[in-house]
Amino acid sequence: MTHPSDTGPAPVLALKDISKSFGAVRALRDVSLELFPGEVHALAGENGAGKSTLIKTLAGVHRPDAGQVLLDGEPVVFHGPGDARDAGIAVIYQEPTLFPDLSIAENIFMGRQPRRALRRIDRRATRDATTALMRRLGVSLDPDRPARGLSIADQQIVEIAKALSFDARVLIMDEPTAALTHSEVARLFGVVRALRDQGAAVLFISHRLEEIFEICRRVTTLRDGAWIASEPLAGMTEDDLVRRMVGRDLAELYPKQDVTPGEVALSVRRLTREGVFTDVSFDVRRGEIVGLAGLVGAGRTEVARAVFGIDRRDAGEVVVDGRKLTNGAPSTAMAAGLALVPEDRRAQGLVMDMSIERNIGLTGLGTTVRAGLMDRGAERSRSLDWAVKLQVKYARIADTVNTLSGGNQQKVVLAKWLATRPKVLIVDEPTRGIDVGTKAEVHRLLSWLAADGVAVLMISSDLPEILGMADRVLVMHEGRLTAEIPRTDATEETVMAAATGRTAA
Amino acid sequence: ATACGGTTKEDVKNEGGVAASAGKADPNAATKKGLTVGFLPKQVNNPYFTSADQGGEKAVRELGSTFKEVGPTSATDTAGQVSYVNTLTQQQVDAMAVSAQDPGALCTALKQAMKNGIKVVTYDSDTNPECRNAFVSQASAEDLGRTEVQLLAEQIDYRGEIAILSAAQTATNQNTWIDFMKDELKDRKYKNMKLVEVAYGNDDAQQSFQQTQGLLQEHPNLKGIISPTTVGIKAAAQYLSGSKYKGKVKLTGLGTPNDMRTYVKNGTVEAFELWDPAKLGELAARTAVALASGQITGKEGETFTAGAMGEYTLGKDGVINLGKPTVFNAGNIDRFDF
Amino acid sequence: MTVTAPDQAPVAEVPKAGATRLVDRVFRMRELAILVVFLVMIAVTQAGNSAFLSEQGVKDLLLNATILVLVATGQTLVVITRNVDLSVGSTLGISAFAAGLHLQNGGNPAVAVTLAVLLGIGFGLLNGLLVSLGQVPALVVTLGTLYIIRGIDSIWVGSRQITAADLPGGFVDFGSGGLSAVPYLALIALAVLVATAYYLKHFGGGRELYALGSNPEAARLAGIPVRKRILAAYTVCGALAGLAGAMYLARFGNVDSGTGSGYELTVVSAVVVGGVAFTGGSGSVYGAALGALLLTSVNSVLPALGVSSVWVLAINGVLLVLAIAVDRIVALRVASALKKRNARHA
Amino acid sequence: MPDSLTRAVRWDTVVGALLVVVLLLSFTTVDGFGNALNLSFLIGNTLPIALIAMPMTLLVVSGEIDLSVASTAGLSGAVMGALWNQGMAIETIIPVCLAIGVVCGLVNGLLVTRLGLPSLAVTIGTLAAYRGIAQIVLGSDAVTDFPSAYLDFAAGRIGDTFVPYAFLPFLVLLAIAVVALHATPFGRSLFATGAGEEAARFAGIRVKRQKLILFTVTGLMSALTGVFWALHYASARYDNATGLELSVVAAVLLGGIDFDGGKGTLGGAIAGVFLLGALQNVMSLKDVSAQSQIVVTGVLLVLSVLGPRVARQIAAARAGRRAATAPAPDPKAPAPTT
Ligand SMILES: Nc1ncnc2c1ncn2[C@@H]1O[C@H](COP(=O)(O)OP(=O)(O)OP(=O)(O)O)[C@@H](O)[C@H]1O
Ligand SMILES: Nc1ncnc2c1ncn2[C@@H]1O[C@H](COP(=O)(O)OP(=O)(O)OP(=O)(O)O)[C@@H](O)[C@H]1O
Ligand SMILES: [Mg+2]
Ligand SMILES: [Mg+2]
Repeated sequence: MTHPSDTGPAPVLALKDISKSFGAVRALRDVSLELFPGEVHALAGENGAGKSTLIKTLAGVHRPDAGQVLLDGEPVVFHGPGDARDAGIAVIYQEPTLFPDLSIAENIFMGRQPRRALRRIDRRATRDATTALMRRLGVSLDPDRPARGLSIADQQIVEIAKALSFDARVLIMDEPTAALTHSEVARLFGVVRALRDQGAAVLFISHRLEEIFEICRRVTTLRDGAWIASEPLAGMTEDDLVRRMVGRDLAELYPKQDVTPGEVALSVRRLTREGVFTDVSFDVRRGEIVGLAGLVGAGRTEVARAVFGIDRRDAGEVVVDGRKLTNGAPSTAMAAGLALVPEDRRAQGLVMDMSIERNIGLTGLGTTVRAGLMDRGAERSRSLDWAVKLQVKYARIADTVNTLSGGNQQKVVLAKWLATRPKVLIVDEPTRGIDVGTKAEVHRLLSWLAADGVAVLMISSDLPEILGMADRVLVMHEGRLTAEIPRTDATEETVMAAATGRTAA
Repeated sequence: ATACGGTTKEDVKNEGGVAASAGKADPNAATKKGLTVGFLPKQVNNPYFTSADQGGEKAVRELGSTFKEVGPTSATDTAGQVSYVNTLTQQQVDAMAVSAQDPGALCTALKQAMKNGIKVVTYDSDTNPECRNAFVSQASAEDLGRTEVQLLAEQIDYRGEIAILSAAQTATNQNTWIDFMKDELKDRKYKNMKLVEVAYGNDDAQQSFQQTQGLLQEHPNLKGIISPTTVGIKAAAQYLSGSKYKGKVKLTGLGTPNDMRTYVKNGTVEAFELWDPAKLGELAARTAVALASGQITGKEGETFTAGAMGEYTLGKDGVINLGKPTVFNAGNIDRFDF
Repeated sequence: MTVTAPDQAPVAEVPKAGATRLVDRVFRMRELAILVVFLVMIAVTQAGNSAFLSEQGVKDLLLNATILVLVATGQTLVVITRNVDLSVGSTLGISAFAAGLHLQNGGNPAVAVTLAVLLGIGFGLLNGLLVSLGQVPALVVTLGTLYIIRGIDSIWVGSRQITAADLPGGFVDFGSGGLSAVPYLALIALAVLVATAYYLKHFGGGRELYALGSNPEAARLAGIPVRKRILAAYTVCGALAGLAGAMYLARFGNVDSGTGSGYELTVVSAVVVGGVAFTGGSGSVYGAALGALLLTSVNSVLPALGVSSVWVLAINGVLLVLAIAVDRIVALRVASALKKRNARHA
Repeated sequence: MPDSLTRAVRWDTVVGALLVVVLLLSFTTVDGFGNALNLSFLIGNTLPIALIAMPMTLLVVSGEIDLSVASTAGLSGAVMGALWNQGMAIETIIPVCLAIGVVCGLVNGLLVTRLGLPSLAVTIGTLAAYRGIAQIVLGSDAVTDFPSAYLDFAAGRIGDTFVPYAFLPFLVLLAIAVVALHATPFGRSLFATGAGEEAARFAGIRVKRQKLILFTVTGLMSALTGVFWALHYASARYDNATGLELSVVAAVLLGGIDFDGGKGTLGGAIAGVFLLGALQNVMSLKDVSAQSQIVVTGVLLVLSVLGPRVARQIAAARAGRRAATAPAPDPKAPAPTT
């Protein structure tokens, strides 16, 4: 069943016929996998295919129900993440797992800080090592800054630094690039290649297929928890890989319809939040998809938050469909027809302990009401409707969202906001962590919404997505809008030039 | 009877109280046996009440009846005490002896008990008179208040600043005593003594401790402290004995010999006073049985014999006085153990 | 606030000054705020009553705070892990009685203190096991053990009490004695405090307490022995409550079944005033100790200023709210400064 | 079916069932329990806790807590006594007291929502402050002479039934609270806020305003409880209802309300309140000492959290075994992790 190992060395780490269930959900069924030193191995599959579960099994977070984990050919049992770590396995989990109250340096070295005499912690050495790691990744994060308040991208970078600091034999990365922009990804790949050349085995997960083809040599595909294939990437095309993952051919990834923009639906004038962004003005017209690009930390999310009213603005005004929005009041923004799909789905998008039904229902509390009381029937049909439209994969609509895979959680967030039938939709990293199939669907959906007259503002760090979907591209750099590029002129070069502060095109 | 369309205090004054006692006393009635007498102290686990209730238990046994004790574990859990009155009512005891945490709060429940034919005696702390048949007072409030001032005055030669360290601000009996102390101080022989402050330690060791410290810091010329509460005097004594004020600032008040023995012996305290709680409990028990037997009904002027303790006469509002308190000092303290 | 560009600094010599010690500085600032409030309060009182800071006065201030400092130190350990121990008052009471009973029967003071500490450790272990192995909410469990221990204490002690007369003179003298204005008990508390603070700051185990309070799930993934650490925090907390019980006995020379009841609220107040967050992961034992000092001193300051005891409770409450509010405002200022400073340059 | 299994192990259902069992058992086996008088006492004494438990449940569901409730009740009682003594009409006094409760709640709410302070810390502070103000307002007085019509309403029962007059308005309030929490958008948004405040804010829920409303309502209900308390026990003192907050918290916790917010039902909370009340009543009737009752309360609390956990684990283990044997897609059992 397993692909025969074609080259010399024996696998450092292997899984044999692993199965794992959560309650009644069978997340993994007889999956096998071999990781060789000196290779980067991709793990591909749709949302909910079981990739993260597989990784958590390797990392000792989950105990498999059946099957074996083999380390250097010997069967091992990991009783906890500590055991896997001691065996030389470093893991970057899909969701950042930082200690918000501790400094970045402590976050990276927690549990294995450099020691001085009498087992005391050597803080200085810890800090120096962190600075060196940051240098290696080409970022400038202060090692003594607390992790609280880091953007998702920065959190992801700290996670990467943490994993690198192990000098591990096996490096496992679950969507490390989901929140990163191009340049950071390039930097990361540089580091990964160096590690690979030193003989480390790397397991890499990403829903950006071009990344898989760029850095990986072999790929293992999962579908619905079952092993499909393990094979070299050489000679494969993206379409081949997609077919393995979804079991059918994929429609176009960027199905952008051409729409003639209508009147202005969202107008932002001289918006300023001190110390964060300054003097941001732009319009979005009905039927238009406007991309908002920029490097990580450029302030795009902050603009979206201020527009929606999560943060108060210090100056400027926001007009939605002719109505001026009250400062700092998301409820009035919603009433005016604005919707915001936030970037952090776990904290901002979803109430993790609540059911799918109720999460979607949360934006409809004002509408699914009869005589002042909740109309549960209406709530359920509204939620079901949208969950089905977005093809959320779940067992029961009453299950809590924390049992869903990351991508399916993202779909629930989208469903929740589309259900409000917004006039203006702001999406912040809408396809982060979403598989290609779903990504195409989301794009088709956005395109369809625009065609239907919705004004869409799309913030994304996935440049091809911006280029493929946007009618116009706005670019931010260090808290200011630096360029506005029409679809015809938008290329990687022009956008990156504006994003890095070189004179705009 | 409404003023400005509402019910005010004035209107209520006219409603008038209901007399609790009814029927006629038969001083010669036989003492009934086989009764159940329930004791409900302010707080169980409190050594003072335990002594009192043990006195009560002894007497009830002697009279051939059954004794039981119930009560809350906190002296401020008034609601708990009310439930216990209800419980005793449900259990159909013949009489209950209650030390009320609050003069008003127990009333409804106690009246309910009396309606069910249960005789109610209060001891140590009274309720409103109409809510019980009789009250056994530990000593007349007047005696206690005045003698404490006299005790302290002798110790400080009738001159200097003095202060009072009381329990809670709401403690009814303490407040009555303090009023009598103030009245006593009006006498000309105390013209060189000045009451500078009344502090409240809430019958909590730590708070009483800190209130004592505060008194001494604020009034550097303080010569003496009266603490009419067993917790307060003990805390004050403990503080004084570990401080530079030991022996210089006099302390008196109400304390138990066992609590105060060390401080009397190490010279912190010269003399203090108290009634015998066991005797108080005994008298409460005997009163309860006398009520249940019909020998008294709670009216002023009725008399009954309380075993070896002798004959007692009911005063105004059905109050029975235990007698004068005992003064303890280095000479006699070793003769007492409670 | 100085802005450094970390990228420019050579790796070997990261500057100590400037923003590099930011995390520590945030902590220290919170403690500083409480310290200032405390000092101002003391100064005002001294101005109003020159006897306040006499040798006896200082000694009293320190003695009053001692027991609370000990218990608050233990509580802080637990609160840092995003848990709470409400049973400390009950534990203090029962250990104090156990120690007293031993001494009453002519026992050795050292053994008595050990007994109190062991009893505390026992109850700490019980709480810790329930919380860490049972994985049940600490608030409920320790509210439960608060009642259970208090109940057992009441049944066991009954109406008995230990008074100064039952204790060896040396033990009681130790409780109120000291090196001039510094009581022995305060020295013990100080030693415990400094040791705990040092451990929290400089040892892996201590840092892991912060980590697991900050994000329990991440702590598990980082391979931190979560249960073991929580168990340890509760055990130390119990041990300190036990030790505090022994010190209570020495100090007040008086223990009965009600000793320490309601103390949990005072302890929690001290910890809160000291800036230890109930959401876990932040705060320091020094802060909690300062909080304890502040709270107990208010009770000495008001009487010394001649404020009628009727007012004490209200003023206490208002001060508590003020202290928390001031602390919060300082923290907000720091956070916004932090945010501005961190506007990143790619 | 795992579905019915998960439902069965829901703790609030268990508490409800437990309450029914205790009631049934007590009716048949405990003397004095089943009669109307005792039941009316039981309900009357539990009402203050139940009254506060209602808004407290809503507050806790939304992720906050208010420990100052008992002090607010005390303050409202103290104000009632003080104004009554000054001759104000009771019909004016009660609205004034309720208004004071609203102010107390507002202060808590503003401190929590505007300054972003943790409610636990704030309300520990105001717990002391409100009680202190009550002490300043009423001092050592105990006011007992409220008009009998009001006293009878608060303490009396309908004819010879077990139903206290005050129980009927309580049922109305309870119905309102149940509907508000479980059937309105407001209630739904409370659960969302408690389980994920940031996500709720992103969904356009006005979290701060909603919390402010809750704190205010809690203050109002606490004041109402204070008025009820003073009339029920015919005693207005500054220390009325001291310590009630712990009883409320214990009962609400027992009813399965999660203090992390976002979980629980009002039915469970109220069942918890009456379960504790009934147990205490039964134990007192059975002469279980107050000390042992404390232990029982504690054990119940610990079991209330250990029980569901063990049950969940058993349920999860069963579902897991089923899944392993039968590969057919099956509804999910609750997640064992995170
Ligand atoms: N703790 C859990 N409890 C219940 N079900 C779970 C749990 N974790 C994962 N699952 C289920 O297991 C399946 C596999 O999930 P997993 O997270 O491994 O998917 P994935 O391949 O990583 O998806 P994505 O690309 O969206 O991250 C999903 O159906 C998910 O709902
Ligand atoms: N909740 C927060 N608290 C404090 N600082 C934050 C917070 N969110 C973001 N920041 C900081 O504000 C700056 C701008 O971040 P923002 O998230 O707006 O950037 P962005 O352009 O949206 O980038 P991305 O979304 O790719 O991270 C960053 O330095 C980030 O670290
Ligand atoms: Mg995943
Ligand atoms: Mg962003």
